[in-house]
Amino acid sequence: MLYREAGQFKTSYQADSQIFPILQDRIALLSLLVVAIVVVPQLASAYTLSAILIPFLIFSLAALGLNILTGYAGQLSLGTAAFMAVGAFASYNFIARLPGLPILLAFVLGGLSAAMVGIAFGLPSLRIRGFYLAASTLATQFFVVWCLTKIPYLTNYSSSGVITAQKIVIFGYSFDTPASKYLLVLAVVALMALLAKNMIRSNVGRSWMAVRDMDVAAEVIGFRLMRTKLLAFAVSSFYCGVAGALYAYAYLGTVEPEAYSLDLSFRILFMVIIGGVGSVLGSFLGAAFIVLLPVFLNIVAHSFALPTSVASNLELMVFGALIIFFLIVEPHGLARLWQIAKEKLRLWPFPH
Amino acid sequence: MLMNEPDNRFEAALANDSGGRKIGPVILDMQNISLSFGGVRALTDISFNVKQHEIRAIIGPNGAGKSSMLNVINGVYRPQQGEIIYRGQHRKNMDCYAAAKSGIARTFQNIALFKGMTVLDNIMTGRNLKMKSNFLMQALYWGPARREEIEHRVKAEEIIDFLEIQAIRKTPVGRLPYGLQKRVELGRALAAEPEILLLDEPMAGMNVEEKQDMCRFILDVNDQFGTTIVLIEHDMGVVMDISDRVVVLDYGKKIGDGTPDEVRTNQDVINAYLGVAE
Amino acid sequence: MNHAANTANAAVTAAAAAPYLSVNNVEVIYDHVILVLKGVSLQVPQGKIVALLGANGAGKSTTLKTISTLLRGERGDVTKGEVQFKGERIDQLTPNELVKRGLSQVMEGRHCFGHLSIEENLLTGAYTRNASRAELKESLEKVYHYFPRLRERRTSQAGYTSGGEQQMCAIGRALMAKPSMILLDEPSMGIAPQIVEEIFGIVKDLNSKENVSFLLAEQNTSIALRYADFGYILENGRVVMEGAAAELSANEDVKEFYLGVSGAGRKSFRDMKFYRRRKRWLA
Amino acid sequence: DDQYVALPSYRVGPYAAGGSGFYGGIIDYFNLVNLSGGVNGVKISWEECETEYNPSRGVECYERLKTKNGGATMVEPLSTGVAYGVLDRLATDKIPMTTIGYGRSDAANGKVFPYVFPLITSYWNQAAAMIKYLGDKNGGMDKLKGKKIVHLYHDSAFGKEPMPVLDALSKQYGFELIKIPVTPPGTEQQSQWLQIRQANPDHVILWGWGAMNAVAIKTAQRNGFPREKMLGVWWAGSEEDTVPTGDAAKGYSAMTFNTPGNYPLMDDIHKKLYDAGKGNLADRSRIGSVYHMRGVSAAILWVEAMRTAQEKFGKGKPVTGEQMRWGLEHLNVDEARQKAIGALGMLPVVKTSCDDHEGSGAVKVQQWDGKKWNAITPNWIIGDKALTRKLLEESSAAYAAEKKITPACAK
Amino acid sequence: MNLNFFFEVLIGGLLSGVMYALVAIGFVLIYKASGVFNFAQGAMVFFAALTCVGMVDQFGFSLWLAVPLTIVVMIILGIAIERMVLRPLVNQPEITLFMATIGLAFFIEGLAQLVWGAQVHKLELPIEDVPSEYLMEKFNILVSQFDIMAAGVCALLVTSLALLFSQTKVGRALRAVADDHQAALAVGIPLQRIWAVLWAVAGLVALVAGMLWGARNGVQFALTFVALKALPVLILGGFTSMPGAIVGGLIIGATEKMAEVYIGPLVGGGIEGWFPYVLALLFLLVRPEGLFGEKIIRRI
Ligand SMILES: Nc1ncnc2c1ncn2[C@@H]1O[C@H](COP(=O)(O)OP(=O)(O)OP(=O)(O)O)[C@@H](O)[C@H]1O
Ligand SMILES: Nc1ncnc2c1ncn2[C@@H]1O[C@H](COP(=O)(O)OP(=O)(O)OP(=O)(O)O)[C@@H](O)[C@H]1O
Ligand SMILES: [Mg+2]
Ligand SMILES: [Mg+2]
Repeated sequence: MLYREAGQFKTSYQADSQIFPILQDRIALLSLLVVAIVVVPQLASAYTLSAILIPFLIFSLAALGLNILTGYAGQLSLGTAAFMAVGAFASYNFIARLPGLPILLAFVLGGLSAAMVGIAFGLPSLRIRGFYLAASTLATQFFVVWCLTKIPYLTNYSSSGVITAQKIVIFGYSFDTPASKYLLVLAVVALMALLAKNMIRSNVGRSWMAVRDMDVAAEVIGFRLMRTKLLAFAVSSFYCGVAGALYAYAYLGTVEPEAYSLDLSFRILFMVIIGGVGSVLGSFLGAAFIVLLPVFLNIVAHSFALPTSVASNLELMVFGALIIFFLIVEPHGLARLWQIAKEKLRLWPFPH
Repeated sequence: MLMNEPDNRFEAALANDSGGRKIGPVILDMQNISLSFGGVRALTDISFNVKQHEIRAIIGPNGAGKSSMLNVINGVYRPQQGEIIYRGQHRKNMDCYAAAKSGIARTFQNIALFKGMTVLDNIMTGRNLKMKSNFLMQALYWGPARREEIEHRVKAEEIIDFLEIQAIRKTPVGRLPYGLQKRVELGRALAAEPEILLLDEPMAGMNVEEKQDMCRFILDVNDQFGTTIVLIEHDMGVVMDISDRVVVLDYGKKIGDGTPDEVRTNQDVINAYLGVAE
Repeated sequence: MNHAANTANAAVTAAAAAPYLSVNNVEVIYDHVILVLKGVSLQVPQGKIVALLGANGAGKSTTLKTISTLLRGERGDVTKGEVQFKGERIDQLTPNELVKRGLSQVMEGRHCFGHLSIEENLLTGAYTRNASRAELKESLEKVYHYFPRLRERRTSQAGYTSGGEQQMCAIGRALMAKPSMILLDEPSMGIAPQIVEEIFGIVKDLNSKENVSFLLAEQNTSIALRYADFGYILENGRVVMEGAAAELSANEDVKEFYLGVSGAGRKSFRDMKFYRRRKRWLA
Repeated sequence: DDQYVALPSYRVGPYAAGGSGFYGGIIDYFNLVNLSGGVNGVKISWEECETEYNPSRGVECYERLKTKNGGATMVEPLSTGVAYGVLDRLATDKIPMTTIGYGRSDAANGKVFPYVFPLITSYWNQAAAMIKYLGDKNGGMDKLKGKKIVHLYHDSAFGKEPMPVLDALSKQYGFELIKIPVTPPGTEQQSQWLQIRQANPDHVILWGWGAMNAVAIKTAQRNGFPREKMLGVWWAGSEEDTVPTGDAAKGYSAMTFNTPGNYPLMDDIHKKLYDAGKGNLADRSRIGSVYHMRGVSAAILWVEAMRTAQEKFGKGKPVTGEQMRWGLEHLNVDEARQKAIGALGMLPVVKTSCDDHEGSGAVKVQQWDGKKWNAITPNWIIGDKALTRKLLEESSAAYAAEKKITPACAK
Repeated sequence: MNLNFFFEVLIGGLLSGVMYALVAIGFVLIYKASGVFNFAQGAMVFFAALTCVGMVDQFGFSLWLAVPLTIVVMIILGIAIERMVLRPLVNQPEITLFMATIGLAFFIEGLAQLVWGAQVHKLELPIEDVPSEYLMEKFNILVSQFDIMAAGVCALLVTSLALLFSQTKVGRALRAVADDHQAALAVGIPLQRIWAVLWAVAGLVALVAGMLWGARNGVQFALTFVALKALPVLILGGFTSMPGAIVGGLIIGATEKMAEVYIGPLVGGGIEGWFPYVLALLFLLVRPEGLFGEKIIRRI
């Protein structure tokens, strides 16, 4: 009976509308943050930090962005990587062209640029729905990457069409070790996750979900479809844009536009669906699943001393099979699985 | 009741529980409304009006055009002909947002709740037009946004209490049985503190006891908040008992309009709908 | 619930007619955590109409879905008990096999195929029958005879028809399979009173002329008990009362809570239970 | 102790065919070296990690592999995206990376990119060599005047890379350069080939990668464009690019930095490895294929770098990444050395320095006869190196400025 | 403007469109019958072609033996997919099923390469991919004879599948299933069996597409990408319409080639990647359900 809410009575609505109304959740989250901020940078190896945790956090942020759009506002999108690319390339250009621009501000500007592109490409969503919309968001994907390869201005006329992210320097402190980059990414992601959580529990979040669940009814109740959907596109793209900038600045360093390929869009969509459509936690769980599982499988497969090509193919098959397996066990994703586990724990040891 | 009235109507209603219902002037006037879908004529030249504070029932056989009429009133459908006069304003058709903004709320025949959201959230959505803070403030969940959220939460809780659905406040509505969903839907509409409440078969799929409860809710809303109610219902017992005036549609045409007693004895209505005089 | 009475009653029904359909002590859990049916048992003798009554959320629909094995698609699990139809366990069969064996369900909330026309909807109902065109035509005619409104709308896409029309379509669709037993979930919902009477008339008709058995979950208790032979009352996932329809109609509690008539006869909805709400408001 | 190198490889996904051939070649040569006692007695060890050609998985692989077994001393991702992803990390980690025949051309400047080695040749030198070859073919560079050359390219950083060189040369020699992009992955090229047919060029440079190549050759055939007029880059000149086209590729030629043919070394690989069941390729018929041989060449250069480094820092013990870097910067794989290895002429002579991490820039042209590739230029071709050098200086200077690097030779 | 060239571009585009349609049909088939957007269609095309070629290359079977054997394999695959993936996921939201097909795509890709290796193969069909001499001489227009044959195959496939959907009881049942799984079950439609059959048929369509595309481009992993070319065709033609796939294919094929040839050079080229999507998107703004797709019913 570790996990009980019994005895925790909410005496005010204020208390009840806290982000995490259950004490244990609050404690768990706080300790997780403390561990992430204090312990992890101390103990984790450079490998864990720079090859696992940083991409995990960045992908979580992108997944969160997509989740706002797809999970909360119900607009299926396959253009995530394009918005990330806009964020990255815009940040790059802002810094390159406005010397002395604080880098965090550049990220925000990058995010805003992505939001703008998001709004432009979100316009069709007013008429188009479901898989039709998903397939048309591919237009964004291809068009943006095409622009980045075609317009030399966007890559600052670099001969090979790649951009090299400038060094991250904030208030004179240079973020170049894995641990410092990790902390920076963690801070950005944690802050943005908090903001997302706030939006979702307020009226904006409800407007998104209402539009997702039944747009006609939402309209009748007084939500304006256009504004709600476009806001979702904007916020989502902003998140993806910032994630894209981090992807370039805190992870890859030198990037070509193709790093933001359709493949990446799909991977982020997988994260959202596996983790849980319409769940902030799910974005993190999904990112963990998609980032970590292949690594784990890779290590396992190679420890069996199989021929590498066999191992690689098996890895792919197991990965696919696990996705299906998890969907069968819980179609609403890992977040829901987690929630059920909690519900069970709450009842434990008395079933039902 | 006007939109800019203070938000504390619930308390006000509680405080002076006078219950005196005075039927006022015509608030909504539908004139010569015609609506068709391709070849299907859902409504043909229908006129009727709704007075302030009254309970107005629309009855008629299946496919008569009742739901379509409600859809016209709040702008889901645009009639090809006719005029809607609401609070003195003449319009060719309504628009969903404008309708909601000017105090028209409704429930649907095939429940249209937001399935993925909890009961509380569903009811909170009903209050969206009254929320003023912008999304940035909401994202920060700071100051006015936070206060506003809590203020509205109080209202939502009042409705939850009123409808006696406290126990399921945090349950996702998709999991609720049909009858409770209907109640939540009513709650969502009430949360908007509407001037006119359009109810499309609010009692379908309920047993007598539940219908009694629902009637009570409707009467209370009408009594205490003075809300005008337009109601579609197939249970003649209910319609005859609680409505002030009844309009009868058949095949998209109006075949009767009047007090329950008048309608009950109207031969056309008996032939088309009631079968036997009750 | 009095256990002894339960078994006694079961014995009585069993003696009257071998149960055509029997549900034995079924327990159902949704989503691995939500316990909805807590040991429901009921029988439907051949050629009888049995009504399943109860408040919202009592578990009527769940019971019907358990029988028709449609529960699986809603993440519900039968954790205990068994269902028998014509003396055979059916809980492991697919719905297709059930329909072939003559057990059809009309689901709550219509569930018409929105993009198909009304007539196509009806025709899918005959999927399991290897019927000739002529036979199909005849069955269609029969449904149209019962529901003339459907004939008028036969070429409309079901998604665009009115609520009542969809309900008729759903019932008609089930009839197309020529079942020997029908599970009807709230057939009267959203139907004009005249048609409700007609639907129940059809039920009675099929029952007496074609010996079709019915298990109907219904909120409209008065009409259900008028047409049914036998009734079960479900509360909170348990059977709390059962008996012959006439017996139930005469029961004081049933009268008060399900039929809306108390000692003084039928009360106006306007005056009903004012106190309850009032009390709460004043508290 | 072993000399450990990291192999972030790919054996699944769209480029699996190339990846398995290339890494198979590397591992075969390593095994062969180990069989004969290693490099001065030091055995080579390696670890593979599946990148699926995906930058972010590639970075993870690099980070995972680099700390294994006491630290990796060299890495080769055979993917531009992955190479970019790890580029910034190399100097801090002190691990040299080779990008043989791909990646940034300007990385040949060791003063700016001390840890990157685009060994043998870069895209710019390839482009220059291609024009040189076409000039020779036409009977002299001056004959190029007025000729039409189509640059049919993979519409990406890769395909755009040679443009500065091609543009400069077209101006210099007066041929018309028509650039036609192909949207990746390039499974449909009907419109491009119609355009080409319409332009009726004298030559088509096929700057393709992956599936695009076979499609280009097939589409050329379906549009009746002679394959003899097509000249592919070295990533468009392997069995993987021609075999799937059947006979369509007959007469098609492509650049290469390996001379196809038989070498004592390849015989050894057959005998000592595959006959003993120790070969890395699943399919023996791929031994000696272009990708396989390219892998073997890469491995030869690495082993030579180890040898060179050991000579300076102590024979018989493994060298560190830093020392390996020195070794790579002081390579001298001349003909005598090639002969000793049993691979004389398989690759050009490679001699590196701080200024020149490429070490050669020489290529050959090979032609597909329907069954196999045959070299059709007896000598190694070198294009206008002065031009590429100039471009290289400019571009690497810009990079250095952007990254605030002061160009200098590492010790 | 050179009229002859214009016609070549047009015809070439139309025929390319047919090739796209061939892949699109597989999607339509599954979507129409279950409301599932089958992400694994590309992987199935690859798997089918590779299996067939693998048997020829590695076991030395003749094409006439390999094709029937592959058909058997695809049928088994279809049945297995129904049992292991679809059956447990019946009545789940579309997006869940979509995700499951993504998992499936990974699985099939891995399986194909595990069994047959990563090498590329050539596939030679009896008809060669060279310009038709007849047309060349007669009209001075250059059209590949292979493409003409592909168009014939495609027309045949579409006609027979369209007939299946519109004329048979199974066709009706399939459309019912796409609307509402639960209700389809309730009326006794044997969902499981139908799905198994359907996925098997989709496997066959994948085989046909795989053979033709494989003969055109070689059998290699990139076959999975042809799905990308089919998507705009789908949205333009409508997810639920067989004729839509063909018409959509023709429109997309023709316009994308025209655009690349006539507009491309003005903007730096390479617009084929996004042009069809933008075109389809603009079209959707007019008709949100595509050319022939079923109208999305939004009613309350
Ligand atoms: N898919 C589901 N997931 C979780 N809970 C469910 C689900 N379906 C039904 N329930 C729960 O099961 C209980 C019984 O529901 P059921 O639909 O059987 O009631 P009912 O008697 O048919 O009610 P009504 O008269 O309103 O139709 C309800 O409390 C409901 O919340
Ligand atoms: N969007 C639409 N498209 C096409 N036809 C429609 C549409 N909406 C309603 N109809 C048709 O208009 C007629 C009236 O429908 P409506 O839903 O208003 O009936 P109703 O009176 O509410 O019936 P019920 O009591 O059965 O709900 C019906 O025949 C219906 O099929
Ligand atoms: Mg209605
Ligand atoms: Mg029910």
